[in-house]
Amino acid sequence: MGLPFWLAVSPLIAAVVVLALPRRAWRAYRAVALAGDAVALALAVAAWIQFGAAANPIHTALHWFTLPGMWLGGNLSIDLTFTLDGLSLPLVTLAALLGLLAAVMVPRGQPRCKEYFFWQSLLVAAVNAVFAAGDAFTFFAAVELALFASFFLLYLFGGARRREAAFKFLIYRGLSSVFLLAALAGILYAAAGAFAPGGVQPAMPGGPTFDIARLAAQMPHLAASVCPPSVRWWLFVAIVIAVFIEEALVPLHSWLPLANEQADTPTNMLLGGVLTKTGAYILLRFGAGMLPDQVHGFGLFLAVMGVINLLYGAFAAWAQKDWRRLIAYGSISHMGLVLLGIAAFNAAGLQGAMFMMVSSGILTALLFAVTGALAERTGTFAIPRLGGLAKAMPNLSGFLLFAALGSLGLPLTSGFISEIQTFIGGFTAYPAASFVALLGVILSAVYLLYAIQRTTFGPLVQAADGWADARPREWVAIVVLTGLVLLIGVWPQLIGHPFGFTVRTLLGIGG
Amino acid sequence: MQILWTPEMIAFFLISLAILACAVMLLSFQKVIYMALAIGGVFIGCAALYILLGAEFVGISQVLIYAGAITILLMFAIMLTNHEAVEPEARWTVRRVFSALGCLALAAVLWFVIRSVQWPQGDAATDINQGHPNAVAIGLMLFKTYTIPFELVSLLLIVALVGAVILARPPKEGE
Amino acid sequence: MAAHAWLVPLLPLVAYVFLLVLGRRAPEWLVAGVSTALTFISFLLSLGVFRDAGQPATYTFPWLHVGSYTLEAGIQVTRLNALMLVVVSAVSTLVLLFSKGYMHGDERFAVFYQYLNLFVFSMLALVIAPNLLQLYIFWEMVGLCSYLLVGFWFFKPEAALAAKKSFIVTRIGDAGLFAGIIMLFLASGSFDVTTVLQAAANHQLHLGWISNDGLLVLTAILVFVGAVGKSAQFPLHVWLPDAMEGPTPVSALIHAATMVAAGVYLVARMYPLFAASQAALTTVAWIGGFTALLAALIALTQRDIKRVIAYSTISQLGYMMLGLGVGAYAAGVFHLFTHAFFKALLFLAAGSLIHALGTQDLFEMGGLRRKMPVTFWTFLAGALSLSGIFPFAGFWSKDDILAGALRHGHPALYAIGLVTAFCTAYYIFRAFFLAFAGPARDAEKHARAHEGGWVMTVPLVILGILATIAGFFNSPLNGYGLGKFLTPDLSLYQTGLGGYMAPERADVTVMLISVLVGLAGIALAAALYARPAAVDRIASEGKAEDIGPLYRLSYRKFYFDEIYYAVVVAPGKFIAAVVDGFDRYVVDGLVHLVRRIVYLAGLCLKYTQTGQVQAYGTVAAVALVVIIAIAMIRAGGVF
Amino acid sequence: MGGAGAIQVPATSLLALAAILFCIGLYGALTRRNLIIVLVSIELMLNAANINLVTFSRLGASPGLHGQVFALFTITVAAAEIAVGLALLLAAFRTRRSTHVEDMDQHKW
Repeated sequence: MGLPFWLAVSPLIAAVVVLALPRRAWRAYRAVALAGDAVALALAVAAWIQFGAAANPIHTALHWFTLPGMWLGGNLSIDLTFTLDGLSLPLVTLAALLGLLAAVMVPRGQPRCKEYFFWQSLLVAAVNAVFAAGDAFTFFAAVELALFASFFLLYLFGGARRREAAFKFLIYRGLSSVFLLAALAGILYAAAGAFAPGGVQPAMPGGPTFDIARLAAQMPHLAASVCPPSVRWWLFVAIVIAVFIEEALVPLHSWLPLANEQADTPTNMLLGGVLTKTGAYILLRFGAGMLPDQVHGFGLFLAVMGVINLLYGAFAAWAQKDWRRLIAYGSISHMGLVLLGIAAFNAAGLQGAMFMMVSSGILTALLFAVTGALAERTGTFAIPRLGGLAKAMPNLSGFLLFAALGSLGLPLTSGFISEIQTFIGGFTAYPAASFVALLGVILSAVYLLYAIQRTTFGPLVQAADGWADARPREWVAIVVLTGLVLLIGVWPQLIGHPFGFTVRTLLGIGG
Repeated sequence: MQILWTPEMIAFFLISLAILACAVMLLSFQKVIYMALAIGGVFIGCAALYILLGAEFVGISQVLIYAGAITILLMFAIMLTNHEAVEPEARWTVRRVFSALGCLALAAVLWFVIRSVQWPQGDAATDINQGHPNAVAIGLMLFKTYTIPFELVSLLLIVALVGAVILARPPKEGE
Repeated sequence: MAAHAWLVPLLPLVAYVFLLVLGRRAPEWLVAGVSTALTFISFLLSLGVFRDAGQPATYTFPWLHVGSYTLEAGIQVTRLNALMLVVVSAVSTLVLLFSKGYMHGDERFAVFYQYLNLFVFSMLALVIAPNLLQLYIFWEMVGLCSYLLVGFWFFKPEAALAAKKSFIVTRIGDAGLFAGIIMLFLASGSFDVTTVLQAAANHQLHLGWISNDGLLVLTAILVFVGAVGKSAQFPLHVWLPDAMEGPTPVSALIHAATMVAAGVYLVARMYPLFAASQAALTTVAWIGGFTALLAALIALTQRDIKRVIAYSTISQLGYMMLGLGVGAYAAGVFHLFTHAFFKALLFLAAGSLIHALGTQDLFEMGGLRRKMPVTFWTFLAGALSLSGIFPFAGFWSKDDILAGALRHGHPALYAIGLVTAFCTAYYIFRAFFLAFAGPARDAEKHARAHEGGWVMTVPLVILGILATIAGFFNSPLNGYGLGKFLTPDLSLYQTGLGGYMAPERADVTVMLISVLVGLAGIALAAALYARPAAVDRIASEGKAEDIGPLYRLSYRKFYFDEIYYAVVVAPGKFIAAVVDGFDRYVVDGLVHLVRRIVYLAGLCLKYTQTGQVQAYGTVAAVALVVIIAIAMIRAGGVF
Repeated sequence: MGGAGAIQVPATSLLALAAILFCIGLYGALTRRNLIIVLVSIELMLNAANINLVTFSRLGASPGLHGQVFALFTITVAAAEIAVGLALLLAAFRTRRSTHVEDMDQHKW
C-alpha cells in the first residue's frame, strides 16, 4: 500500500486514536489530530517529489471484493484506489494543508474536545480521499464520508442556528449525492456498453470498471452505437446538477451562506477551502474528462451560468452584513469564474479554473482564519459593529487586507494568476460573457473594500481592552496561507506544472 | 362443464357445503363462543376433504391438531378473557365496505385465474404413495427428504411452547 | 548600461524589504536615510541607462506555461522607458527626502516609508516592463500603493472613503485595460509589447469574432480606458481630488508626478496601436481636451489648496492626452516630463504650507511671503511654469501641444486648450495670491508658520530649478532634442508615424498667443485677489457668501460625485439589496416552500397511521388485489 | 388406499372452494373486532392454503407427497402460531382488559 493510501488514511487513524484516548486528555486529542494531519501533509509533499518533472501519476489500489461477471462482459472489481495525478496533487495538498491548519486553529478551550477532533480528523481524511481517489467508487464513498463528518461538525459545534444549517447542508448535499451516484453508475454502465441501442455490447476490454483513468481513456472515444449521445446527455445533466449543489452555484447555493454563518472557524476553513471545491473537481474529472463533447455542447449554458454566479455572488456579497456570509458569497462568485474557465474548454480556461480552485480555497480559508481571529477578540462578525480595527490590531488587519486583495485578484497573488488565465480562456471562447464577467472583477473590489473600510479603517468603535494581536497558533495558519498566496502569485509554475499535464490530457494534446 | 355425478363428487359437494356453511356462520354469529364452535365445523370438514383426496394422514392430523387441540385452546382463551363478549352490530363503515369489495374482487380474480388454466386431470398411472400406505409413505419422506425442516419445525414448536408459557404467565409482584 | 537597468527598480525593493525587517519602531533618520540613498543610487543608474538608451533592449526569463504558450517576465529598455526611469527616480528621491520633514513624528513613519519604497519599486518596474502582463501587474501594484497611502491616515473616515473610492474607480479602468491586454494577447499571440505593436502597426491583429479594424479600435479604446482610470480623465476623474486625503508627499509623488502619469505613459508606450486606429486617437484627443477644460473650470473656485492643484493635475493630464491624441507624440511626453517637476514642486510647496499652518484652506492663509520665502519663490516658479509663461518649463511643453493641435488640424481642440490655459493661469495665481499676498487671515496660524528644515527646502529648490529650466530639453533652442531622442522608438513600426514627431521649426505666433493668454489669466487673478481693495470681497468669498449659480456649479465640481452616486453607486447598492432579498426570500423561500410542502404532506398523511392493524390490512389487501388484477390483465387471456 | 387411480372431483372446484374459504377468512380477519376471531379467521386462510396443497399433491402437474408434507408443516406452524398468539392475547387482555382490535392502537401517529 503506497503513499496516496496513507495520505488519506493517516487522519482516519488519528480519528480512531482520538476516539480510543481516555476522557479529558485534552492535549493528547490535539496532538494526535495534528500528527495525523501532519503525516498526510508530509506524504503530500513527498508525492510532489515523486511526481517530479516527469509527471508520473502515483497509483495504489487495494482490492476489496469482486462482483462476479454476470453482465457487461467481465467481473467488476470493487477496489479502494488512490491515484495522484496532475489535477489531484495540488488539490490534495491543499486539503491536507488546510486540514492541518484547521486543527491548529481550534481554540484552546474547545468544548467537547474529543468529539471535535474526531469529526475533524474524519473530515480531513474524507476530503483527502476525495481528491486522492482513483476510482469512482472510492470517490463516492469519500464524498459521502465528508458529507456526514462535516454534518456533525456543523450540527454539534455551530452557532445558534446550527441545527437548521446542518440539516440544510445535509439535505442539499445528500441530494447532490443522489445525482452524483446516478451519474457515476451511469458512466460505469455506459462505458461498459450497457446502453448500446442494440442491446448490451461489452465495450470495455477487461470488463466494466470504476477506475477513473481507464474510464477517462475509454469513455470519450466510444462510438455512438455503443454509447448513444442521448445517454451522454443525461449523464452530463446529472453531473451538472450534482456539481451545482456541491459547488454551491446559483440557484442551488443557499446552503453555503447559512452553513458558513453557523459553522466555527476551523470548520469554515475546511468547508469553504476544500469541500466546496469538490463540485468543480467533479466537473473536471467526470465532466470534462469523460464527457468532453457535452462540456462543449453545454459550453454556452455553463458560461452564462458562470457569469450569473459571478455577478450574483458579488452583488449578494455587497449587501451582506456578516463577514462569513460575505466570504461565502465571494466564494460563489469565484466559482462562477471557475465555471467560465471550464466552459471555455481550452488550455488557458481549464488551467485558470484549476488555479482558481486552489487559489479560492486558500484565500477563502485565509479570510475565514483572519475574520475568525478578529471575531474572537471583538465578539462579532457583524460588519456594522466593527470599525477601526487597524488601530488596535494592525497585524491582523493587514492580513485581512491582504486576503481581500488576493481575493479581488491583485497581481502577484494567486487570485490574479487564476483570473487572467480564466479570462484568456473566456475571451477566446465566449467573448461576450467574458466582457460581462469583467463587471465581476470590479464588483469584487467594491464589496471587499467596502467591508475592509468598514472593519479596519475609520475610528475604533469598540473599547479595545485586552485585545492581543495575532496569537502563535493564528500566526502559523495565517502566515502559511499568506505565504502560499504570494508563492503561487509570484511562482505560478509551481502548480502550473502538474495542472498543465492534466490540461493537456483533457484536451488530448500530447502526453 | 359437464359434471359427472359420481359418489365422490356428491361427497365433495356435501363437504364443501358444510365447510362454507360453517365459515359463513363463523362470521355471522354474534357470540364469540359460538364462533369457536363454527370453526370446529370448518376444521372437520377440511379433514373430510383431505381424506376424500386420499391424504389420510393429513386428514387425521387435521382432526387431532385443529379440531382437537386448537379449538379447545380457543375455548380456553375465550373463557379466560371476556367470555361474555359479543361481536357488536356490524356497521357498514368505509373500511368494511372496502374490505368486502377487496375480498370479493380477490375471489373474482382468483376465480378467473382458476378457470382460465387447463388443470391436469389426476393421473391414473402414478401412485403417489409408491405402493406404501399413505402414513408410511409420508413418514419415509419426512425422515428422508425433509429431515432438517422436520427438526426445525420441532425446534419451532419447543420455542413456541416456552414462549407461550412465558408470555401467558402472570407477572410476579414487583416486576 | 541597459543590461543593468533591472537594478533600478531593485534598489527601492531592497529598501522596502530592509524597512520591513527593521519593523515599525525603526529610527526615523535610518528609515529615511536608507530609502533616500538607495533611490538616489537608482536615479544615478537611470541617468546611465538614459545616456545609453538606443534600440529597445529586452531581457526576459520564463514565468508560467499556459497550454503551449509561455509567459515571460523581464525588463525592456526603450528610449521612452529610460526617460520615465529618470523622471520617476528623480522625483521619488526628492519626495523621499521631503517626507522626512513632513512626516516627522508620525507614529507610523516607518510604515509610510515602506509603502513609498514599494511604490517606487512598482512604478519603476512598471516603466520597464517588457510585456503587457508585467505592465499590468505593476500597474495594479502602484494602484495598491496608492490605496494604502491615500488611506494612510485610515482612522480619518474621509481618508478611508477616499482610499476605497480611488481603488474602485481606477479598478473600473483597470478592468478595461485587463480586457484590452487579453484581447491583444489573443489577437497577436503574445504579451510582448514589441510583438503586439508590430502586429498592430501592420494591421495583423486578428480575432474570430470581430473585424480587424474593429479589433484595433476596440483594443485601443480598452487600453485607453485603463489610462483614463489611472490618469483620472473624464469620466473617471472623480477619485483624484478625494485622494488628496493622503499625506501631501504622496500627492506630489503618486498623484501628480508619477502614477497618474502612467496613463499617459501607457498611451505613449502603445502609440503605434493608437496610431493604427484613427478613431481611437481622436477619442483620446477629445477626452483629453474635455477633461482639461472641465478640471480647469472646477479648479477656479476650490478653496482647498491641494484640491486646486489636484484639479490642475487632472487638467494637465488632459493636456497630455490631448497632445498624444492630436498626434503630437513628443509634445505629450514632453509635457509629462515637465509636469512631473513643476507639479511635484507645487504639491511639495503646498505641503510646506500645510505643514507650517496645519490647514489646507486657502482662506485661512495669506501674507506668508515674508514668513516662508523659499516656499514663496519656489511656488512662484511652479505657478509660472504651470501657467505657461516664457521661459519656464511649462511654457515649452504646453505650447508644443497647442501648436501640435493646430498643426495636425484640430482648431477646436486648440481653442479648448487656450481657454484651459487662461483658466489655469487664473486659478493657480488665485491660490498663489490667497496664500502669499495680502494680510494674514488667521493670525494665530500665521504666527506659528515657519519654513521647514533643509530636508524640505532642498527638494523645493531643486524642483524649482528643474521647473524653470526643464523646458529647454525640447525647445527650438536645441532643435527639439527630446523629440528627436524619442523618435527612433516609433520608427521601429512601419507606419506613417513620422508626422507624429517633433516639428521642424517653432511657430512664434502660437507661442505669443499662449503667453498672452497666460498673462491675462494672471492679471485677472491679481486684480481679484492681490489688490488691497479686494480684502473684503475675499473675506465674503471665504465665508461662502453670495456665490452665483455658476460659481456654485464649479465649486461643487459640476455635481459629478452626486451624479455618480445617483447613477452608479445607488443603483449598485439597490441591485445588491435586491439580489440579497431575492436570495433570502425567493431562493431560500423556494427552499422553505419545498420544505413546507413536504412537512404538510407528512402532516396530512399521518392521519392514515391510525394504529388499526385491520385498516393497514385492508389497504394492503386491496392494493394487492389491484396489483394482481393489473398483472393479470397485462398477461392477458384470463378475463 | 386412495393413493392411486383417477379422482373424479375436478381441480377447478377444489381450488374454487379454497379461494372462497380464503376470501371469507380474509374478510373476517379484516373486519372482526375480537382478536380471537381474527386469529380464527387467519386459521381459516391457512386451511384454505392447505386445501390447495393437498389438491396439488394429487391433481397437480407432478403429483407427489410433497404437498401433503407441506400441509403437515403448515398445520404444525399454525399450532405454534395459535399457541403464541393466544398467549399474547392473554397478556394483552391482562393489561388492557379488552380483546378488541380497535383498542390495540398505541402505534397511532
